[in-house]
Amino acid sequence: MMKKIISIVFATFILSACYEDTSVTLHEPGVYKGKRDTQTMPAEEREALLKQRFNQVQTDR
Amino acid sequence: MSLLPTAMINKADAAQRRQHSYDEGEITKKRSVCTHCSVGCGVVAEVQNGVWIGQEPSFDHPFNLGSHCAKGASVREHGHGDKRLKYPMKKVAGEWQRISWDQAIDEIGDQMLAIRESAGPDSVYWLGSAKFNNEQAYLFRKFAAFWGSNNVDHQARICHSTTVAGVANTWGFGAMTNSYNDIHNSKCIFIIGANPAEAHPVSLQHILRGKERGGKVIVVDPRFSRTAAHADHYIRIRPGADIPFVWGMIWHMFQNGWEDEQFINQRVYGMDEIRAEVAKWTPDEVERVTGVKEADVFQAAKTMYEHKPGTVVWCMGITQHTVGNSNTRALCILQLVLGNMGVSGGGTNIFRGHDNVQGATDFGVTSNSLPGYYGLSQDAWEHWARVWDVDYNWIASQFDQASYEELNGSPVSPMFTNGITVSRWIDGVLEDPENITQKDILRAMVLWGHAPNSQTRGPEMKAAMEKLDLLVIVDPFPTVSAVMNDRQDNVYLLPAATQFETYGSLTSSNRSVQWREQIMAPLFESLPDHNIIYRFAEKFGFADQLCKHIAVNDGEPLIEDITREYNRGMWACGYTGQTPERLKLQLANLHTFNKTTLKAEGGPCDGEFYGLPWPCWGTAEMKHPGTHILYDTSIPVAEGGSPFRARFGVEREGQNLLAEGSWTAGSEIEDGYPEFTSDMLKELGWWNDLTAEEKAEAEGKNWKTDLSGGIQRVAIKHGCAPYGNAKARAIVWQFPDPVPIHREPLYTPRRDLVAEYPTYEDRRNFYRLPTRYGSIQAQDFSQEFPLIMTSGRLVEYEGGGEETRSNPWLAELQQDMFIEINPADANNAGIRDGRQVWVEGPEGGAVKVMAMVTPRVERGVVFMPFHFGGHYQGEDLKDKYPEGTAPYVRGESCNVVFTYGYDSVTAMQETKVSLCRVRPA
Amino acid sequence: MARMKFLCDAERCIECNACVTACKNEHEVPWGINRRRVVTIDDGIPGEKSISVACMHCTDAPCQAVCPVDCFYTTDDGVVLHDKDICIGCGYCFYACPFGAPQYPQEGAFGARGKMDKCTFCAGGPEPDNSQAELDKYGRNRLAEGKLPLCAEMCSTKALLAGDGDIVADLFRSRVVRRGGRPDTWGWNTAYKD
Amino acid sequence: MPATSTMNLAQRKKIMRRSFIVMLLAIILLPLSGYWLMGNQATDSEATVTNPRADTWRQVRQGSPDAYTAVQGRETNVLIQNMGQNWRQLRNGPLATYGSWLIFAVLAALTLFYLTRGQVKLTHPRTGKTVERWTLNERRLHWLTATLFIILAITGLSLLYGRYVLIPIMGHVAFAAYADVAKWAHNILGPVFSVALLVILVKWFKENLFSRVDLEWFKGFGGIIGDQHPPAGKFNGGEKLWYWTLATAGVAICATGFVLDFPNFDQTRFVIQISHLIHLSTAFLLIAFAFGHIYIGTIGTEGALEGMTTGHVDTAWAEQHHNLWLEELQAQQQADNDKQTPQ
Repeated sequence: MMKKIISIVFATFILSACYEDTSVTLHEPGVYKGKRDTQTMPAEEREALLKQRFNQVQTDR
Repeated sequence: MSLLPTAMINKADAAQRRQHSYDEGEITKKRSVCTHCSVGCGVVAEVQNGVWIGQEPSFDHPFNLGSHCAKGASVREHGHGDKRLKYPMKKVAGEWQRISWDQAIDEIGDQMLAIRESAGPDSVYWLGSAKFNNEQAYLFRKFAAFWGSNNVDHQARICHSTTVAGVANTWGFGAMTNSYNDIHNSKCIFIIGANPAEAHPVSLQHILRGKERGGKVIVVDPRFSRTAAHADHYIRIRPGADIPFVWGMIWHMFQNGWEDEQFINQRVYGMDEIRAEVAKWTPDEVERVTGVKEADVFQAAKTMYEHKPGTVVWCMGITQHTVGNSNTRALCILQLVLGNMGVSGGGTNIFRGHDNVQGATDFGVTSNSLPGYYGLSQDAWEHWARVWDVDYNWIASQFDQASYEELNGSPVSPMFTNGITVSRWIDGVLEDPENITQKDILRAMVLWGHAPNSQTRGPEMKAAMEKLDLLVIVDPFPTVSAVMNDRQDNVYLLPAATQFETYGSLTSSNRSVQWREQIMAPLFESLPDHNIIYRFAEKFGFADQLCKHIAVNDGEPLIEDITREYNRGMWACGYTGQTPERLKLQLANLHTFNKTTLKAEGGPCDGEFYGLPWPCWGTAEMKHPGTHILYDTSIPVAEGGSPFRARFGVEREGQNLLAEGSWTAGSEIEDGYPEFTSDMLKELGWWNDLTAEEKAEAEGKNWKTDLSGGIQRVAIKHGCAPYGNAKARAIVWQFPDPVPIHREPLYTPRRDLVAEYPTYEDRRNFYRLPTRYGSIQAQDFSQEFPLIMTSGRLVEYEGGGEETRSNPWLAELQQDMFIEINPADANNAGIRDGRQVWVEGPEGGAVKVMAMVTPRVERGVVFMPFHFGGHYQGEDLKDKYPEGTAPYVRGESCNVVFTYGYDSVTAMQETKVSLCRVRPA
Repeated sequence: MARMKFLCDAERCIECNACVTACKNEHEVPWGINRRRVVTIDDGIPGEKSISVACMHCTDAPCQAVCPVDCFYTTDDGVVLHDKDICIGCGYCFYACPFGAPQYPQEGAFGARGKMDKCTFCAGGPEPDNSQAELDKYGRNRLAEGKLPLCAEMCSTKALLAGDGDIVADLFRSRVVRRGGRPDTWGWNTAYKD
Repeated sequence: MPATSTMNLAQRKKIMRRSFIVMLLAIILLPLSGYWLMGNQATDSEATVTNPRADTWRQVRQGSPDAYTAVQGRETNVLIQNMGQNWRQLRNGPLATYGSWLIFAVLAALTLFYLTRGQVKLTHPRTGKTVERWTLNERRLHWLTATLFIILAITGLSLLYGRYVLIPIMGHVAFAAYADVAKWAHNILGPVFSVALLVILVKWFKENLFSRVDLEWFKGFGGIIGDQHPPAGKFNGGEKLWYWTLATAGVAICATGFVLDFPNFDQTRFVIQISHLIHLSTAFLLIAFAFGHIYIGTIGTEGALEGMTTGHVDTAWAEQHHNLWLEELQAQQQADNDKQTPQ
């Protein structure tokens, strides 16, 4: 009896090592289910801004 | 150990980081300049709550357009300073103890005063630094003068002193003649003894720009470097055979009539002697001595002739030789032959090493000159005494009153004799006092911003450090000086602030003077260098003299006042127009400067060159724009034009030394003329152009000593250069070798050439010390030590490497000190790539390093970077650093193996040719 | 829509490693993790070429294809990012990536690698733009500030270009025309399909 | 036929060794075929390129072992590793597809077999007399290994099919839990399984050497088809085949598992990728075999399971399935008895 209890406790202990995070993400093949990447500005606006930056900084003098 | 995967960055770590935080405090931008090399790249720092939290590219900056190399892109690490020396420390019975600044200054000062009493002021060596800004460098030289010694020097001695001497004696000023940006206009870029891709990476932006605009790149180097990889033509040369190679090129030029006859006739003196010497260097002889095939030499010569204007770039590969001064002059002559001087895209572009080594040189942190290359003559002292507004006799009384040398048959005070050089300070300690031409040996050494591992003869340096009575290290880091010796007592470490923790001006390699803003307050207990200088001055009792016209706030001399003071005295090399106000205005208007011509187009600085590159003549009110390209006669002096300097008289042996038929645009004297004096103004009838105050000051003075600037103003008003209009000298008659001639290195493997091309005779007194040449070369080491050893830089590290090896972002990239060795040599010695080897030198030094088997070096040549330190002959010195200050990466210093050898004019150390052997460890 | 791309001009790259340290600086990347690196081929012999390489933000990203937990996503700008909260550190993306981009903070027994870390094109991660959480996990989000990746912005010779693929290509083409040769858009065949 | 029957043990061993090597080589080399094909294609397309730098880039694609990088670490000097894409395609393509087919095919075959043949019944009624077949320790060892095997198979498959197959089978919540836990369970239990397997292989090595008896056993299809009961010792031919599968594929899966599980020994990505492909291939092989083993040991054969649960089997069962072993046991007992009688 004692052995059983010890082994259950031991097994629980070992298995607890496999535990990583309480928040569980439900996976679906090929579907990203993480946090949504909300961007501070619309893509078009950013595109224009980045183009301007590129022309300012990466051109050959 | 946890098996659980943890997030890369946990919260506790994040809190300790000095990183951007989005929700606290306003972010301000500060503009500074990278402290790692001489290009002078602009740095934009983002500061929040006094913490340097971000680094942005400085796109407006004309030099780098936001670019950086590995070092520049990592300067924000200075804001962490994890491995910095945090407070003053003192070694007592082998243990480092924390002490206060007051205690440190008191104890050091008392000991120095005692040494001064017993051994004279020359027994304390004040070793300064190219890491000072201009104001600190100037104040440091002034401080040493007030202490009463010329035993003051800095790294320029061991990097470009031969350039300064050789180039200045050829045409007037010892500096880069054009600019990095001007290389855009070069049609041929001839790089010899330089590896800018690793030592000055941002300069490659300009070089490659020139290349893409049709310029040809020729690289001459013993090593296939990263620069060589971008060359159109790479030529491998035997180390130490530069003069024969250059003469070989010129041989082809003379042979084919490729020289610029008109330019030589108008603007060059002594070319006939050069012709005679060059005639000896037939293609066969060149190949025998240099190992370069005729076709390569011919091709290089032809390319330079066909692609004009061409520029010549050199660095330590040329300067660090016993014949360094001759090397630099030979290259000047190459440009004179081609007529490539004074034109955009031409010139000698000498890339300097430290961010402010040009400035520190200009401000005379050298044992042979006062600020502004005035020298050590009585006139020079009197000039500076007037600028400083102190009694000349008081300064003279500070010096040792006895005489140890004779000049023209009469004894001279140490005040007027060259001090010991930094390259030889160890001999100043170890040499028999009988042989030293000063009162006593060196007893106290102040290493102020200097890495000892950048200097040769490591074991002897260790002995010298141990023999000293007192060793003082002033630096942001403990440096190798703190650990390489076995001293148990009387070592002091004083924490200096970096240039990011203070502000002021600096001079980049192209002579541009830039202003830095302060990014953050000094970290920990560190102090800016000028504060420390002031503290010592207070201790020695001349603080009031030192800062007579400089405001002092809380022990900090006001930087702007120092700038204004040197503006009043630096006439000789044109540091008089760069006032703090003008420099700050430029800093605020970086975007208005053209990125190739460096000239402001519109805006408040309209017409000025970026950084007011010296010479920036006259007073600031004259609004001289600075001189972008030296010796350019196509524009008026008032707009930055200049002829060659009349520095060496007007005639010699019946030959005219002044220019003939050549003058700067708009010059009213349409021929050569000597330097301007008050008498000359009177002769020319221009005296009355001076104002009454100017007349009073200028009477009896010359363009260098007239503190009113009137003589310069009037000369320039008439389109003339204040320093005259002369020829460049192809022969420098007062040097040991007036015509540069080849001399084999002291440690040469080519014994067959020694008889024909011997080195100099030993000298009894050279910068106060006996110096050996022939006695070393007489011995044959080449059997036992068959490999030629040379050294150089890595892109990740700088100088002695202490600050860069303490920067984890850089240190991670180069974790092992290594030696490059050709596969053939490695196989012969049983050496495998990545294994440890012992490198042993003929003077007994040995280092244990990692082998890098690579075709970068050819058979018979090995290469080591010189940035490592913290190991000594196989032993890791980690435990000898004060706690928490050991750099992330430590390794052997190659200079433990490097040997004796000093340039015949400047005592530059020889680090580019020596001998060694390598065996598996 | 802009399609962000990297391009390293091998004719200009001098292996100065500015890109590597700029990245470390900007994102406080710890020792041992290198989101970007420079590789030199034919080192020390004529023909030597250096290339700076990081995550190329591929069109059909292999990492995305093999990830067992789908922690990758592609932004509107074509930047391939991942969610460290989902990543299980299995290492598959490292096996699949042609460029060796994925990095792990540790490499221990039982496949303990920690959360994967890689170049984000300075675009952070799924946390709100410019939030402290994003900064801690992924580094700074320069794109959200209207700036481009710092490695390219600080490149010493302007060899490394980063930005909208079309304008990057245009600039590069003009350089190639000036040099008179064919373009070597390094890695583009491997990384990009459009 | 006579030739086969006269073949001696050494020859058999030789053939076995050879076939084992061929198998292993096939496992290693087959996945490379795609690489070889792609390599050829790449060279073909580049042959037409006239870019002066083409040589450089070809060198990059072929891997340049002398390339330099200041960034320390494994394979940091590799610009493009080609195998990654092949690995991805082989793993996500043929291996995942055919692997699942194999598993379903085996399951279908077993079902079909059960439906047509039914359980192999005891031909003689139970005698009520039992003999000990497996000691307590042997049973412990078996069940430990079996449990680990099942856990590893399920966790392993969940990593491969998580995105395609297991969600419909197990439901979202269960799979999500796996995704976090499965990798760790798999990585930690794998080495334990390896140790257990090693003990099994050592312990039962002698009994599992093939002999002439097994040939007949195989000729009689192990008594599964038809009513004959071919002779067998303690381990019949089928069990020996299972043993040797474990000794080859099982060892391979453990070895490759270690390569994957301990990436901290500077193994290259190529080694890891190949190991992973072998790991997957052998895993499918073992899983397929295991289904057969489980079927025969449980519902396929009357009385078989009790040997592994109670440790004892009825002599009637032993007579039917392992007659030579029973004879041996009885002879042993007889000998023991004889030893005792003189006193």
